Amino acid sequence: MFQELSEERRILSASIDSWLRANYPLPAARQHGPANWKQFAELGWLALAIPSSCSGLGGSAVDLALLAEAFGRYLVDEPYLATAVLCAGLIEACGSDEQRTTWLAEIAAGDRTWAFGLYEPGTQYRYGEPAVIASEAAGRTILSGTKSAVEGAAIADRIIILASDPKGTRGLFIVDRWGEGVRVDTVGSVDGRQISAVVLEGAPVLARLGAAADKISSIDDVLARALVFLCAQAVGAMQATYDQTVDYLQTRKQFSQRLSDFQVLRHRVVDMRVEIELCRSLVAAAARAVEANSNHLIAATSAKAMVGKAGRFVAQQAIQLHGGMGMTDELCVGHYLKRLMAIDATLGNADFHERRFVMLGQVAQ
Amino acid sequence: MFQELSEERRILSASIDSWLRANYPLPAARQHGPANWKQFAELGWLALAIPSSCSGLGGSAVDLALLAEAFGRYLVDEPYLATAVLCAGLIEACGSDEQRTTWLAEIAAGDRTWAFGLYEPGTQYRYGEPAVIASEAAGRTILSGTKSAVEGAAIADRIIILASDPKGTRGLFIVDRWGEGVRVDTVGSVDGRQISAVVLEGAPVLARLGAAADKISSIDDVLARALVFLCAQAVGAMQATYDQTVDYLQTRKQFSQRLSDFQVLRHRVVDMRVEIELCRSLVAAAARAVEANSNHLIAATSAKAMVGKAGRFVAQQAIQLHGGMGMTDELCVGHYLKRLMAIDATLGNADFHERRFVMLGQVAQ
Amino acid sequence: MNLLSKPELLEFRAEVRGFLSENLPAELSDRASCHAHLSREDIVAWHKILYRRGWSAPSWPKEFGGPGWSGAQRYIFEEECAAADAPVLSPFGITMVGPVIYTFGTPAQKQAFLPKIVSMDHVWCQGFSEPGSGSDLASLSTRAVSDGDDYVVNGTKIWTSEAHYSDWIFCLVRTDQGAKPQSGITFLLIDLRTPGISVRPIISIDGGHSLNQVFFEDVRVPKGNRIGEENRGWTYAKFLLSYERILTADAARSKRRLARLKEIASSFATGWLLTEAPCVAKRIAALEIEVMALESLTIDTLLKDERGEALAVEPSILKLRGSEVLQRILELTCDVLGPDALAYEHRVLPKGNAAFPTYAAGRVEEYLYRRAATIYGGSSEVQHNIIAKAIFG
Amino acid sequence: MNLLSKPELLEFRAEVRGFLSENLPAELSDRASCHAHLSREDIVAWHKILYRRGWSAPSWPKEFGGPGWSGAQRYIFEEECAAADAPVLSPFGITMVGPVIYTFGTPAQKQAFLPKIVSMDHVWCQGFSEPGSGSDLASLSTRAVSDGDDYVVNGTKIWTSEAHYSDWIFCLVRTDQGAKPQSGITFLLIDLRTPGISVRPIISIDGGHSLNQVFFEDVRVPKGNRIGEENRGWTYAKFLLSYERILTADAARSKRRLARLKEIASSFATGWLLTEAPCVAKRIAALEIEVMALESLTIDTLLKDERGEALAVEPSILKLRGSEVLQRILELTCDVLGPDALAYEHRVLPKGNAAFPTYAAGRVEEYLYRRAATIYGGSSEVQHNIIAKAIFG
Repeated sequence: MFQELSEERRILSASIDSWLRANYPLPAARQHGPANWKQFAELGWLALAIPSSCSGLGGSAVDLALLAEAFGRYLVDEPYLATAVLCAGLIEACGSDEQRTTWLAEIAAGDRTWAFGLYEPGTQYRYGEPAVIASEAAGRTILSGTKSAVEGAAIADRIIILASDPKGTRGLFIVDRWGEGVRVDTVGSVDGRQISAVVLEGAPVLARLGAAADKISSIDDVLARALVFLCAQAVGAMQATYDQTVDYLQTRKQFSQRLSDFQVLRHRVVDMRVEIELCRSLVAAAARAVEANSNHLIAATSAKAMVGKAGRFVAQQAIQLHGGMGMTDELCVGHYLKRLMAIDATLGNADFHERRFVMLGQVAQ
Repeated sequence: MFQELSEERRILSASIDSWLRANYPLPAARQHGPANWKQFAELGWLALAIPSSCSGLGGSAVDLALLAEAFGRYLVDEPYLATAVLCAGLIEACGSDEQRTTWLAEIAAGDRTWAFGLYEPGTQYRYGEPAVIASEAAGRTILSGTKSAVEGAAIADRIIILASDPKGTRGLFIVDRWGEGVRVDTVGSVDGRQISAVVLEGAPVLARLGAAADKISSIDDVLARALVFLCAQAVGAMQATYDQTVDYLQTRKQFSQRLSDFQVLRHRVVDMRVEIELCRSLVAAAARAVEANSNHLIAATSAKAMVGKAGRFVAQQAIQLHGGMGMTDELCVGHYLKRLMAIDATLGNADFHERRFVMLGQVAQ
Repeated sequence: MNLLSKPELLEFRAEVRGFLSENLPAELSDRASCHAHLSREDIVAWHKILYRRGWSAPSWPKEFGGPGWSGAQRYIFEEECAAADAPVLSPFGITMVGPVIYTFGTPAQKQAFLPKIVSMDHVWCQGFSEPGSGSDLASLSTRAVSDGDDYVVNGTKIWTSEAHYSDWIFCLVRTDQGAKPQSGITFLLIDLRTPGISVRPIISIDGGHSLNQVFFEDVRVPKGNRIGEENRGWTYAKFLLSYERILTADAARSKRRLARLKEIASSFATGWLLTEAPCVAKRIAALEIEVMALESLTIDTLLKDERGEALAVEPSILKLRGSEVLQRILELTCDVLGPDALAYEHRVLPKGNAAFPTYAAGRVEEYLYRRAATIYGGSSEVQHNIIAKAIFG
Repeated sequence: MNLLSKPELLEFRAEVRGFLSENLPAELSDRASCHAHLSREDIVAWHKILYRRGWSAPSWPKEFGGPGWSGAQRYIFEEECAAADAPVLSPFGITMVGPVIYTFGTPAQKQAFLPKIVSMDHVWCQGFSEPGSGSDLASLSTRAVSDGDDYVVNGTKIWTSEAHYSDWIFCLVRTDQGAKPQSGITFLLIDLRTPGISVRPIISIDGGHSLNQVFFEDVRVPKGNRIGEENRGWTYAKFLLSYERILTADAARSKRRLARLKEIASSFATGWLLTEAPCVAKRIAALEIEVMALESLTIDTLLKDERGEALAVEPSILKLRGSEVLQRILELTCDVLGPDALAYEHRVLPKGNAAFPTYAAGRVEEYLYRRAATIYGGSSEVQHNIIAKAIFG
């Protein structure tokens, strides 16, 4: 994805790719479960973005992007983003020293998984005014309300909840996913993973992340990193979709010609390629911006907006070019479409990020 | 344009076409001036939409659409819309009996031309709250303010001005284009015609159209008819653009093949054709709706929105398919593009009419 | 639409609407609005309700059990059924093989098959496509060899919607290997319970099951089940493909899809980012105008057909643009759903939890399943080729 | 862009910006922003201002009079020039024939031509296209027949921008009728004042004059003005067409166009329909993001080129998408202008009348003239073919 990579990163990238190719089968043949997660821990992937001071490898957004690109290509569906990017990022940015030391080490080791309850029903991608309320009852803090579109909650140990206290101050509160007052309603997601609503009915808070409420602004920084992760995944998925389509057109004949001889189909593939090259470059730029912490919000938002549209275009065209074959669950193209749709819908779709781009002040009104 | 036409209308349509083909040369060879206008009067075209009770032929929106389609095809650039559709329509809808009898007869005979000052600088296509003010001074009503984007004002005899009196009541006031206090600033328009700003500096009002201010609501009805006229013109222009492009591709060779053998170019022409067929059908439906006075506002707005986008698409593709040749002023395709752009920008572009469609209540919010 | 506002048509519309409101079971319209794949039971149940009213074969002449409607009436019926979320009638009997049988069939075939198509005692499916033939239909390779009074059929058909619960399949088979691709083809009607036939389900990308692959191994088909002459099947297939293609724009159903989209968008209008509301409304407006144009061209074309004028490129235009617009509506629906487009169940989403709003149920599934709309029934590329041929030769 | 934020590059940017603010005459930037067609005087004047600073041949090595900039510096220079509305440098000398001369020319040719290109004492134009050859360049038919120390040239070239005020033209001519199309072509430098040359203006759809047709009637061209070998002109032409194609995305100029569009949109934000503002802002955002991607890919490609890696499809992608995005920006500008897009003058619109706002001046002209952006320099269709060939062979 990146034009120039250090030798170290080239090796990382190659090792990720070769492990997944050998060990992570395509959707039809796939098994889920804790085994993969343990493997990810052993490979160091769960520690990738965790600071070296907290049992991590201290990787940046660029390293995460390399991992994500491969995840996109091999359609990895473990809830990595929730635990290792979002929650690890929040703990790092907002946690106390002790919280960081303990919890990040647990994540790096694959001992505990986490989920992040950010959105709520009916407010789409806005999270600025959470309706989940933290209140004091019988000497303890409890949470009430519903969080929606929570990835990874079904199998998480802990859930971080963004909530307001009665004074309107927002904070990040941790609950035990299996504890009292916590109900997790889970359904399959469009890309064959799981998506949950977390219903909190007086759920006791295990801890609050960090002390100061003002750390809330760090959420946007953590989300920027997560957006780059999603975008890089999309680039990997788009490239794989494209590769399979090129192969298919070269193999398949119709009206006694190879499909790849039809000018209209050739040009369509070119349009796919153009989108991918532009996305790759913009996502790489966003990863560097997040790494450098410079204009990172706008960079991440731009990349997510572009990738959301391009991903759908590329996958839709791949299916069209595969004809009826593209509509079957047996081939991968449909799975790539669904993954790309899910990526678009996660943490703000293209529509949302175009509006956010305006709000971040790039477009004068 | 219409699927089924009465014998009478078929003859009208054929006669318009044959006169224009014989007598109205293409842009490069064209002369302007009063001669054409007199001819239009003799042919009965200026009387087409005027009620038979007022020296007219009593034609409906459908008859006007037949004329307009031919005007579009032959790139007629006389300011017919201003005099014979807009102003004649306003006089018919809002005028007193005497005003109707006198002025409509003058229009039908080609003796006087009119223009309509509706829009004002900086408010785009909104005209609900005119800043041109009618006030009383020395016993007469005078107008002050500026009207923009006025078609036909340069050569008109009379101008109808939408203005507010100091109480905010709106009315249609008539001024002498050559009279005191009226300045007409004219520049060439994008399609090689003329567009004016009318600057009113205490211009005395010759008359007010009708008596009651409540007739203002008729403006929308008159505009609906004008929109259908513009749309039908666009359909004629699109069809001519398409015909010339099909011819060009069949004639021209490249890489030892006829251009019309390249699949990508063939499919592009199909996309043009699809737009044209859909526009034709929708515009015909809008003409019938205006004729029947049933759902006519929404029908006219829909047609104008669709035609605005489709016209630009068709003409742009025609130029692309003509390559360098399409960029020269010598061929007609560029003139069609410019006429279609001007049609889009007149009385509300596609953007505006999509919003108006929402406001007319078709889209629940 | 103006052309539909004559008094007798307004009356007809009221009659249809009244019938639907009294006879369409709510649970059926619920399922039809949320699921891309209905069961045989649901499809047959609705068909029979219409059958009892005489409306189960809307395009058929009275002679064979149709209502003998005009084009305008057919469109109004479509529109009202769509607005009421009635299940779509299975096209394979009514729109495809039925007209072939009443046009080219023997008296015995007419008697045997037509009444059961109208009543849906037989559920039919279509055996045209084959693996490897794609848009190039004439390259099919399923063989039928004459053997006494029977043909013996070997080969396979694919993308066979509803085969897993159908009774009969109509097939194109090759009876002359030597001839040009189009001229060695025969049109057969095959009872799916004949020994040697097996059906493999194909799960589509939405996770549902409508598609199948059908295998024929030494399947004996009586020659009495052949339509018309041997080796002339391509003619009957072309007739079939050109029959009743006018309604393929699906304008009526797309209007209903737009109405649903508006319901979803409205539900956000208060809580949601208000600045977004006008932009969504404008995008919906643009699509609604396109659907109006499709509807207008559909009606124009129905009337043209009724006047006996030859149709040129209209059916291809309607299929091409109708399927694209349909997909754009469903795509915008997913956009507007935002995070609610993540949750996905082939059954209805959990009710009573606001995090899984009921308006989302089935929308993403429909988007995925209708991804095929620009592929099936002659792909967009094929429609482009057809229209280009009409223009340039 | 992150890759441009190294301290030495920030410093360079400041230097360029400072130079422009001090040396770019306001009336020149005014004209450049409102007119598609500048006069020879304007183009030469600006070129000479840069020449005095040593910046008139941004992509050239120092050896021949260029500044020896890195790719990043070249992009920054482009960006600052665009932001300041500096006239675009005429490409025919600097970007096209100059590099051909310094790569393939004789010492005498280098000495005679290069300094005058850098100083713009010679204005150059390009004689490649011919009537009838279109995108199929190799089918050209202008002939050059050897006659002693000269060639005698007959034929015609078309779409020759700036020919009416140029001094020299570089041409592809056919010197071997029998050979394959590509192998009988020779590359000649021709003085436009040679007897037998005539220039016919071609007025473009915007009403302006930049394009011409050039006629050659028994024009004698000394063989010393031939580049390289006879019949090998196609090689030099391919080199020319592949040189410095990276900046064709025009991302820097498109950023400026977006900024102008935003100025126009802002001027409506109070009086205008407020509900529209967010929709326009969102459409602008979508385009701005595309321009960011083009910019990012431009910089990546410049750096790749600088590292000496072979460029694959990047230049074609940049040309293809850059020209499309540019047109979409100009199209949206016309949309936002609404009724103000009707008034059109090739000179500036009347000032001081609010009905003809100054922000509208030149915008529709630019839209019309840039309609050619997807046609010239290898049309979008040709770029698609090139990329497809790279993918599929």
